[in-house]
Amino acid sequence: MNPLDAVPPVAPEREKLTKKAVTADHPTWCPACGDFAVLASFYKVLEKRQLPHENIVTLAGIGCSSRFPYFVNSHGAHFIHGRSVPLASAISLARPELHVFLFGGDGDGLSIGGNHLDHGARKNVNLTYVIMDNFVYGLTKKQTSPTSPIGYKSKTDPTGVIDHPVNPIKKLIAAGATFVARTHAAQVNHMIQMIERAMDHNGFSVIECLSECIEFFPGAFDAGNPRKGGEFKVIEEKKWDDSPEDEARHDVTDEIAAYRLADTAFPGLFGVFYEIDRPTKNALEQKWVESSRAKLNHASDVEILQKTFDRMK
Amino acid sequence: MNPLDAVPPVAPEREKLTKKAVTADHPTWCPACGDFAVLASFYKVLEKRQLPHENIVTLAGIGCSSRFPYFVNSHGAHFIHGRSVPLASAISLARPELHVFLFGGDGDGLSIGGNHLDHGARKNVNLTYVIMDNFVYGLTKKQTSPTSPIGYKSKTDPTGVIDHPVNPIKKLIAAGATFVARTHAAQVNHMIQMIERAMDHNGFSVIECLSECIEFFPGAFDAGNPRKGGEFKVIEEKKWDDSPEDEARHDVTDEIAAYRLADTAFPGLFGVFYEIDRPTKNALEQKWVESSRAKLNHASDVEILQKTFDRMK
Amino acid sequence: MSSSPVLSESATPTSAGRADLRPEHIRDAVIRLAGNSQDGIQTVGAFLARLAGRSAQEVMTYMTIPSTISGGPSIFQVRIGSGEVLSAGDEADFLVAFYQHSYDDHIYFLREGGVLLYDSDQFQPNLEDKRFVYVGVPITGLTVEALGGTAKDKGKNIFVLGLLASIFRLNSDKLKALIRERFGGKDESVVNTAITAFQAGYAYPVGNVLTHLYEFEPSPRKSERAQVTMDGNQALAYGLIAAGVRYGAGYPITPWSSVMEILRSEFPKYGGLFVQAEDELASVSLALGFSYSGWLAVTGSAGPGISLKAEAIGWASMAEIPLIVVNVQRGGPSTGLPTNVEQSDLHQAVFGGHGDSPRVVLAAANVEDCFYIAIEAARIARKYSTPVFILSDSSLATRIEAFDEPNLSEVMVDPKPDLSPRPPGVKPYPLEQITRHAPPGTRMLDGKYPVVTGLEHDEMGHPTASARLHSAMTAKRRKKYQQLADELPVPPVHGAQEGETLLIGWGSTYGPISEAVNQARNRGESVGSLHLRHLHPLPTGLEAVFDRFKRIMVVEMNDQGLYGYGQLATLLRARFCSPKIESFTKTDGLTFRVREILEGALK
Amino acid sequence: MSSSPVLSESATPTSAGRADLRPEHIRDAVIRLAGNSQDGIQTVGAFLARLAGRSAQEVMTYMTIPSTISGGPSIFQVRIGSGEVLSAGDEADFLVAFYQHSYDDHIYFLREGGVLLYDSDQFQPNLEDKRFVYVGVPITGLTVEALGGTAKDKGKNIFVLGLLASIFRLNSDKLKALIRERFGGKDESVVNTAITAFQAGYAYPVGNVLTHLYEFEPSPRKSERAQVTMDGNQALAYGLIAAGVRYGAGYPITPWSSVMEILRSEFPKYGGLFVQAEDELASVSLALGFSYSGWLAVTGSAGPGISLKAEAIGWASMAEIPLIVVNVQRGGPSTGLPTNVEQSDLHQAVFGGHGDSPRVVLAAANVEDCFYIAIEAARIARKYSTPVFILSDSSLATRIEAFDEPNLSEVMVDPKPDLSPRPPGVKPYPLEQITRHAPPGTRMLDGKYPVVTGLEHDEMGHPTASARLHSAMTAKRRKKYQQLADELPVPPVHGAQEGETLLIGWGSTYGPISEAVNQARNRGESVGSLHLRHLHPLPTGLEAVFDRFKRIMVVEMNDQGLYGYGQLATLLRARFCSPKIESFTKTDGLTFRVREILEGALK
Ligand SMILES: Cc1ncc(C[n+]2csc(CCOP(=O)(O)OP(=O)(O)O)c2C)c(N)n1
Ligand SMILES: Cc1ncc(C[n+]2csc(CCOP(=O)(O)OP(=O)(O)O)c2C)c(N)n1
Ligand code: SF4
Ligand code: SF4
Ligand SMILES: [Mg+2]
Ligand SMILES: [Mg+2]
Repeated sequence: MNPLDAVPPVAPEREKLTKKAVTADHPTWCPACGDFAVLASFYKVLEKRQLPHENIVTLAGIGCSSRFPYFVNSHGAHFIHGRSVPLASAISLARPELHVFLFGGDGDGLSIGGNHLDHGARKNVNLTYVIMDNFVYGLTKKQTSPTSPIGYKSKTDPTGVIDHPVNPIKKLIAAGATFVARTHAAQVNHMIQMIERAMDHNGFSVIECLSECIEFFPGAFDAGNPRKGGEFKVIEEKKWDDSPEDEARHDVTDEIAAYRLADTAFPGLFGVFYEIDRPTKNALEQKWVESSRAKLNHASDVEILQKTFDRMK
Repeated sequence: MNPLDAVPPVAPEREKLTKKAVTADHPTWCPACGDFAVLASFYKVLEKRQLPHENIVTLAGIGCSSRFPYFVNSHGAHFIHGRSVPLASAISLARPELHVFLFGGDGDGLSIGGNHLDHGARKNVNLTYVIMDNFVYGLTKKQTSPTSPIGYKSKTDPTGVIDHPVNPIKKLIAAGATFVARTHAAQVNHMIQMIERAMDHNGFSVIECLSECIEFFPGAFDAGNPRKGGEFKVIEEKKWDDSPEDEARHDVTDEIAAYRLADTAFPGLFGVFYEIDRPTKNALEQKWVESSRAKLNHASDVEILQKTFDRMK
Repeated sequence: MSSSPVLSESATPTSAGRADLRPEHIRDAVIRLAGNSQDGIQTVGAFLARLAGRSAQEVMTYMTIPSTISGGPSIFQVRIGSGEVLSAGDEADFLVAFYQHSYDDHIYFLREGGVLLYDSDQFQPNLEDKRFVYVGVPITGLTVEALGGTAKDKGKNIFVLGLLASIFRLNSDKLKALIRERFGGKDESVVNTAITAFQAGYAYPVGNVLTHLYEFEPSPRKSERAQVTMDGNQALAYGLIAAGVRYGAGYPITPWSSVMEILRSEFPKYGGLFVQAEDELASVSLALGFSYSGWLAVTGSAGPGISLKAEAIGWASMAEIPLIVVNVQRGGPSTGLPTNVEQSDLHQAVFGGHGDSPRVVLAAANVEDCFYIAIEAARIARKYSTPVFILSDSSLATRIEAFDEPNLSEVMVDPKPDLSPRPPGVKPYPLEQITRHAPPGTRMLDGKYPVVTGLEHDEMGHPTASARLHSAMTAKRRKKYQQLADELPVPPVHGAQEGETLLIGWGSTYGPISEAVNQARNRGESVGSLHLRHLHPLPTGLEAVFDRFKRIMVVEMNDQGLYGYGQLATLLRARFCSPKIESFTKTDGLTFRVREILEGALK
Repeated sequence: MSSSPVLSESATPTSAGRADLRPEHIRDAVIRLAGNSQDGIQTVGAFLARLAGRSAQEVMTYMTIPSTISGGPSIFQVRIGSGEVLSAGDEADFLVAFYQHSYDDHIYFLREGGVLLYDSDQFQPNLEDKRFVYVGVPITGLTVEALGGTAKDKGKNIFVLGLLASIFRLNSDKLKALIRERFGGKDESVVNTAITAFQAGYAYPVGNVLTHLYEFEPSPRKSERAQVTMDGNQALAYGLIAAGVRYGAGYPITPWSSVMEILRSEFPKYGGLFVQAEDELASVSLALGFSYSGWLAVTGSAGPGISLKAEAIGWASMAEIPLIVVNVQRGGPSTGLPTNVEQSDLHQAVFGGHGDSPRVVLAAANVEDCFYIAIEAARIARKYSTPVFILSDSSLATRIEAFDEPNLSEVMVDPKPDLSPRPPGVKPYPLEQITRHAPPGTRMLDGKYPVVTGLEHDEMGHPTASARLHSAMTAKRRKKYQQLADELPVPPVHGAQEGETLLIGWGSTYGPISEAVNQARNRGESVGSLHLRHLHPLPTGLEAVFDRFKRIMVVEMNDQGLYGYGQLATLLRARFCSPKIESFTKTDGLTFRVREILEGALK
């Protein structure tokens, strides 16, 4: 028996997937929390892409941002703190027809969950992960997060943060992620673009989205927000039009170049840093499945196990 | 009371620290396991450097390599799998006068322990960590490790490894380690050099040491071993002698350059990839201690707590 | 207060303006403030509690935290008494309602004849309901007026504080002093605004609508020591400091976080350090590193984080490294109810490790005990070189109490590690003695340096698979807890020393259980209670107490379990095999009301 | 064998060369091979076991793994019987010693009159000791000779297999067939070398030094089904496959690893997948992801790894996601004794989670049961949407037994997930029914899609802090286990159905306990035994059985605990509060000998 048998026939009649259809509970976030904009962009993407409703899966760990699944009307799971990448990986591996979306915070993804992020990346499991980075622990009310900048005063660093923060983009590139992008919750269109490109990427696609915690780190990302007098510097990607200008543009398949761009000082650059094709774990494992089943010329489960037992007599 | 009071007066009479003095149980490793050479180099370093015997601390997680502490006659701890970096960090932070050495395998340090490695690195805790990388799980008898190369046949990848392996050097540079080096257990002198430079580095210093698992991955590192027809390519470091040759040499403080060198194909390069000065967590926390105690003009513990209670009346 | 006549008649609103009323004396009042968490009603409650503490009155508070992120409805209840205050009260004498929803949700809690003080700018109560005394005050308007609209809603809380101060004839100077302390440091304007709001409330002619003003009888309790007022997490943190704990590590989680936040700021003053780690696995490992280096260390969390520490705590059992593990319990399982109270982590504390990995489990009975239990935990951890759990819970964590200031010169411990050179022949794991580790930096005069290990080992710490040694070492690790059990005193019985029913409790239920015993005895029942601070091992000799009662009823805030018994009840039944041990539990995420115990456990 | 007269007289070596001896018939023999793990004595043992299995004989093996990395002394013991074989035997009838140390360490285990077969090229035993029959064979030399020195020590094991084949008149053709199967696939020379070594051993004129040859009586047991021969980890892995489990994730650890290695290779054949994760936290999370996606999944480990899975297993309890958690127990606590056996993780399995997080705990009684317990675990996990622990241990993991081939067409389950569209109004967490999740990919016809969660929730899965709902949901989560308890059969009592003593056991102690009961009854005692496969919840109605016996003695391989009771004994005392429940435990890291039980539990 092959799990793929399990794919349900897409039922005939399908009404359009409206924003209303994908909207669930009203978010419990603080008014003006950056996360609202991320949610809105996700709704937009779902409306635009019209995926089969039942094949959308929204997953998260624990945190303010990780409350995401309650606000999206789709199959979903609100898991434990920091372990959502392996949870999501399994769903993607067992059910390739599903669209696996994962949301969470900087603490969830880069502190307690940092190792799973790296291993999910190197294994290149096919899923899309948006890290809603607010440089702070929101839900637990203002402790230092792995991305909190030096000097930021939190409840656990009352005199200011002293630990060198994580650079999520460098971390992801070094770990072997095949799609790495960065966006800003104040830039809805850019967010939508990034989410769409991430979901179109076949592999482990991660977006760091700067999303302001109004309550505990207001103004954190103004420097990247023109409306707040900041600058939203977007990465110019190569058009491969061998124009002279193209020289200067970024080759998203160049790992070293991507790493260098990730070194840009705060607020840093936005857009796609890195995108390559590498076989997904989904494909590699499926290949193994097929070759093993071919060797057994697709015998039934009972036949296969019986053969094994016969060898044990 | 200040923890530093706890430093014991170095007792007067000190006989020379001989190899015999630092040798403990006979290693339980398989004959010809690469780890013997790492142990021998460590003995050499201890003999050479003549540290106060009681201030040497040898720590490890779980694995063949992690049995290290039993074979060194020094204060030591054999901890649990994958958590030795936080254990060691605490010892370094509470007892700055100690020399904290940490040993372990690729599974211990890069699989289950991968997150602690990154956070130890960014916090720049002052300790020296030798990752004895054999590209396999030795103690548990031949499962895939995070550094096992694609195609390697293990008990958990009978048809050959399919997951993209970790590049420990890239991982460490991206995480913010302040000293990152690589060596080979067949090159005792190079190992000794690297260990000495690592211990002289003030900060989080890590050495990836290719150490062959004779039992489950024989010949894994021949390509880096001249005696086995391989090549041991050493990184040429800048001498800052503004000679023309120096141009081509590697600037160990250049993060991007170090990252590029780490991209060299197997067996890769050996030597110091990256070394910078960044304040250690030890120093930063100690500064905080001193300023807070100064503010209280070094009142006694009872006085400080009493003052606090007075504010609660 | 129910006992005292004052305020007991059901009065109707009156506008008779009698400028100053002769105050009635009261012994005890339960005041519930109901509003939104943004209104800073916690601050008001805290001020009242602090004031009570300063006036040598007993006080206990109770609060709820909204489970939503962005604030929302929340209450703060403060009970002030001239006599002993054991619980936050089953019903309110005074309800201060800021909004319609506050009124709707909490009027049930106001006792008949109680006073409803409400913001008449926000809503109108049902004045037809003659059970209550209604005092409507345009709180919002008057505050805005007083502060010149600048501060919008802010300040309402302090205005109400002024109101209450005049109603209860509280010492306004002491209160203003408290306000200055609290807001001092921030810029002057903040202090002034607060004082202005307070004055406005204090000056409001509440007499016009109220038939009485009240005054607390001077407290009879003559204590030579001043009182300190704080919540349970503060008491726990300062208890650890008094216990000589100087190092620790943790990861944030409700309701543990404030302990780590305090320690992070306080330890450096004492030359120590608390590290916020990347997760709970790292934090317990750091704590073990500190302990190994000679400084008994603390780590802590709530249920989810404690689960993650299980493996490393097992190492502490095996390697015999001292460690303090704080579990500020919340509703479970899994993420559960982060802001509600429950006592459902006891079994995990006792049995959570793989293998036979004995550890010590203690629980704090009230806020004051949070301080002393920390000292007891450190004493045991050092003496027996073992991990020790301290169980607290979210009600203790957030509850404010006033208690006699501890005598620091007596209780405080000097934690300096023992780095004195060790004579030849010391064994790291002697079979016949309790393990005493030589921390790194200690010279071993025979030149043999020890390795501590999680593998089974011989007396020298070398790994062994010897059948004989594993049996012997397992027994060695067990016996020290049996020795501890014999050393522990049998706790005193509160109330009847023998008779019908013995209530047994642990942790934060101490107050309501004791008060239930008092009330039951007032109505003539022979009831006593035994409160356990040492849960594992249990003190030797409890049988003797059990024998003196017909029924033994264990009262706890957790589930009745698959076989009908709560977690402590299960431990006691396994230990004593006495069928008379019964169980009364609940799982509604709220602290026990005295009435619930009277009706549920003593029916 | 002790029962049969054969081999019972103490003979001295004889050189009387009687070419062919009339074989004596025997019913049962215990053969212990003692050498180094490098010698491949496991292979010899496995061949003998497989042969016995094929000859419809009962067989049980026992082996030790050296705790050092680089191999070292190790034994493999095989007991073959024409009658029922319940344990690997308390003493050996035949000892094959490869080295001096093998002789020194194991001669104690050879019964009086037993045969010592030794490599006379390696050492000389003490021939003065007249208790034994000595058969010296220059094993090393003859093997080198036979194989032309190329293979050095390699091949000695197969040579010995040949020797034993001739001594026990085993079917050499069947054995050669086994050898070919085993070494087939590798290049021809390997097979030939092995066959040559076997021939050489088989041809050796052992008759010259032995007074008897032996032959097993044909087995009386007429089973219509053929026997399969495997170890416990294999039986468990194939049981999971038969149970329809197709996905899982794990991380290596002794003695669990071989289960994951088998599943990693086997699942793809069935269209599934087993993932080796970066650690245990990831592996349990992956397994939960598989289960959530509609495929009941498995994760597993030994103690240290199980501790790391505690938090996520709690999520499974709360979110009500089915999951199978295998714990192949080893000596604890902490890293403990990785290669020794112990039953000390029972308490953790039952109580290891924070909060009230009920789960199911099962334990396999023998190798055959490892297969069927997996099927039972999957049945329960699916029916009750719950995490289910399967407890095995390192003795079961490595022990080889032959048992009736399961009837696959009857037992095998089709695991296809139910993705059929759900009618309007389905609630993810109905209070009055058992939770049935709709996996992703399932159309919800009312357009409302469910979120599974670790937060307390209402029937729709929305987070709630409602007091009423938390009580109700806690009860909902509890009641399904009470329902399961009522559904479980009371296990049969082995031996006396009433009388003096009832022995209670769980897990791998089934064999020795049953054999102890048989022997005790032979000497006239009224003893029975009850073996529990369902440990949590316990089947309803055990009291009735307990009432039929005067004493109840729980026999387990773990510590007696702080209060004198092993882990199951503690659970039973808490459940039944019966003072007649006693406890007999040991912690030497070795399986029970029948004699130990007779002397310790039935004295
Ligand atoms: C195992 C565990 N540890 C700790 C917590 C407490 N906790 C909840 S959310 C959180 C971090 C929140 O920060 P982040 O992930 O950045 O999300 P945000 O709230 O900022 O969106 C923590 C520490 C938990 N729920 N579980
Ligand atoms: C929590 C936990 N998980 C798994 C194990 C089993 N285990 C012991 S060592 C090891 C990995 C060994 O590989 P590595 O770290 O590379 O060390 P090596 O033996 O290769 O030197 C594992 C998985 C364990 N002891 N504890
Ligand atoms: S606390 Fe911060 S992150 Fe959380 S909801 Fe409020 S604003 Fe958003
Ligand atoms: S198994 Fe491999 S790593 Fe372990 S001791 Fe043997 S050779 Fe060394
Ligand atoms: Mg955050
Ligand atoms: Mg390795």
